[in-house]
Amino acid sequence: MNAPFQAKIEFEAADDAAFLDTDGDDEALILDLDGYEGPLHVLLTLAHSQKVDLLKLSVTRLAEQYLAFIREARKRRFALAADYLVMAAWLAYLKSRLLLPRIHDAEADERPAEEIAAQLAFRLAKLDAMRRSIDALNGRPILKREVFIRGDPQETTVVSHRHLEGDLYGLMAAYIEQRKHLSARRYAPAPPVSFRLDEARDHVLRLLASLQDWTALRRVAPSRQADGPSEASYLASTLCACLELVREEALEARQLDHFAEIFLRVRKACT
Amino acid sequence: MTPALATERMIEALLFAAAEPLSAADLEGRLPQGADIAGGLTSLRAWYAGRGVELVCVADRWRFQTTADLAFLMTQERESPRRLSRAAQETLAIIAYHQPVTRADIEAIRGVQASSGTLDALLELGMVRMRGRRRSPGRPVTWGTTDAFLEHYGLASLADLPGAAEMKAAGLLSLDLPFDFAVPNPAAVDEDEDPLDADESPSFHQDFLLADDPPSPREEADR
Amino acid sequence: MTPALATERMIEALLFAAAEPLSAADLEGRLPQGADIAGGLTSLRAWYAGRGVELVCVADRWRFQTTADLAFLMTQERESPRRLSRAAQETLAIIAYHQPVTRADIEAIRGVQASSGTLDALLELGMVRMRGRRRSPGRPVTWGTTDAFLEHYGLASLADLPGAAEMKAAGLLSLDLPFDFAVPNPAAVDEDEDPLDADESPSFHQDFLLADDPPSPREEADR
Repeated sequence: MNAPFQAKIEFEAADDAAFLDTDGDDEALILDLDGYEGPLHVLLTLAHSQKVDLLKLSVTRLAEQYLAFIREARKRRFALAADYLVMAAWLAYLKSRLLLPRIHDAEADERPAEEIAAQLAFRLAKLDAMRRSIDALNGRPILKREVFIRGDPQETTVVSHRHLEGDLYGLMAAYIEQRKHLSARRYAPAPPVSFRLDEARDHVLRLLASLQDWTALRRVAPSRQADGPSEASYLASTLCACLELVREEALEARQLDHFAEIFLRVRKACT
Repeated sequence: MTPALATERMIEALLFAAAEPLSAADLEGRLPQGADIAGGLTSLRAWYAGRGVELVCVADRWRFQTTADLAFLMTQERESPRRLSRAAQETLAIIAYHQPVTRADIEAIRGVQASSGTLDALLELGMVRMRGRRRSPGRPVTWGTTDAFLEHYGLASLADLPGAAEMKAAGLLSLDLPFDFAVPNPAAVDEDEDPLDADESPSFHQDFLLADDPPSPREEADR
Repeated sequence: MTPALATERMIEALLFAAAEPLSAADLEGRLPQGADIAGGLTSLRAWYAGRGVELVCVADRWRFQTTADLAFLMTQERESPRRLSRAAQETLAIIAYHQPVTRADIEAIRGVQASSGTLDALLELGMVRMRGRRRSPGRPVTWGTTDAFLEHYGLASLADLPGAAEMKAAGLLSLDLPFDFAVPNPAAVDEDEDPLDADESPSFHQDFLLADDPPSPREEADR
């Protein structure tokens, strides 16, 4: 059990305890031991019978009450657990110390009996506080005894919230796969399709008769076909063909400014 | 509709629909941003004052419940009471008022060895939990109550335990036996207490209790 | 309290706590004799008008339910896994191993133009972030992974990304790789990189990617 009680026990006293006489036979409680957890609980019940504040308890009287209880129990041949007898012995000892005049110089290492008695009273007050708190708690409105929550809580609609799936292995595999591709990769660009220069020249020659007035290069170049060369290629090849024809004095070209539109027309017969 | 009423209605609907109490944070997560949750709860509580259903705060969460004075009507809803033994109730009270508290503390207050069956029963009911270990020799496990305990007794927090303030003032909640006691406050964890290790889940309590405290024949009988 | 209010409160509590809707007859059976059930239901319905909860009668049975306009509150989010597209996973892997890496770097390794959609998806998932700008012509933005990336893959730091040895152990490295194949270590990078300017927040990434790289038909095919 616990230290303060046991430390002070003198075992010879235990034998005497049961035979210690007390007055107050009228206070010997008829006790049903089943109702008690241990000696402290018995003491608490006895203490309540004194009808005083537990901290102002007469420990001498309490000791007498307890010893009477033990005597009664023995008389009824209750099988008392050792705890009860140890407590009896300790109380008998404490009572004797409380009643004897104090000897100051003897046993200087022992605390005064009054202090120990006060400590016992305090322990009882503490246990009593807990017992009262049980009653206080049980007196509250308790869930499903006095108070009830919603009997039919509503269902909530579950909306899924997405989070990412994937593990480290997947990440490593994805990485390696690409590195493999990278090392295996070859540079093989598709050759660009272009508007051939001889085709461009034929094209311009076919248009020559219609180029009486200044016509923009853009209009001269053929418009882009679905699968054919790019528009830039048409323009570039047409320009080259035109410049060649200019050199051959079949066409005239002019440009008003850098990067401005280039205009072309048939060179008039020599004037 | 004023924004305040709109918030109040939303809180009302959420708490009404919920299967269990919701915290202010839960509500905040569901309501549009910037809603005045605290204000809404206050006015909602006032709105339901005197009705057959009331808004209460348990374990820092909010729930609607029927008022206690109408308990007589609730014959069909009432569960058959699961009575705790006197020993279990006392142990529960000691854990509630003194937490974090060790098995040895409980034994010291009750003056008898704690039966592991008692703590088992409380654990099984979800009323108590292992909180941590005290930083003292042997690093004993400390016990505390759960939110289910607060919900069962309709307590907003541990500070609302009945009589706690008076007992504390009288020094009755001190774990040190008299004269040089310091007063613990169960709601504030200021004690030298280490959290439990991850593998020390309550499901291992049995081993645990056995390890630091082999059951006595007395204890067996106590079950 | 008037008898009418008393009845109203009792009906309120009963309907609240009941596991299923109750008929007027059910209520009559549970309320004290002589209670005006019909009157109580009418005034209760009026009391709840405009609140977040309403009293409704379905198939002659009464129940409370949250009002229809608050149905949006009654949803609960649940996580469901989302698979990354192949392109996204590959891009993520390159960013992880080669960070800080520019878009051009990614394209060079993957051999295809990076789709802004892919980076967008990774940004949206919080897996990648803009790290800074490389000190090279054009000062291209560099990309790196986030803490969420580490968390998702269970990595304590970038140094824990599996290297060539682990890849070999996992059977991922085959003989057709060049024998000087190495995997960069993103944790040990001393690249010339400038921090992003304050106004270059990732929320502008869309404009950003579109501005320097309009999607080509090629890119579309890549999605």
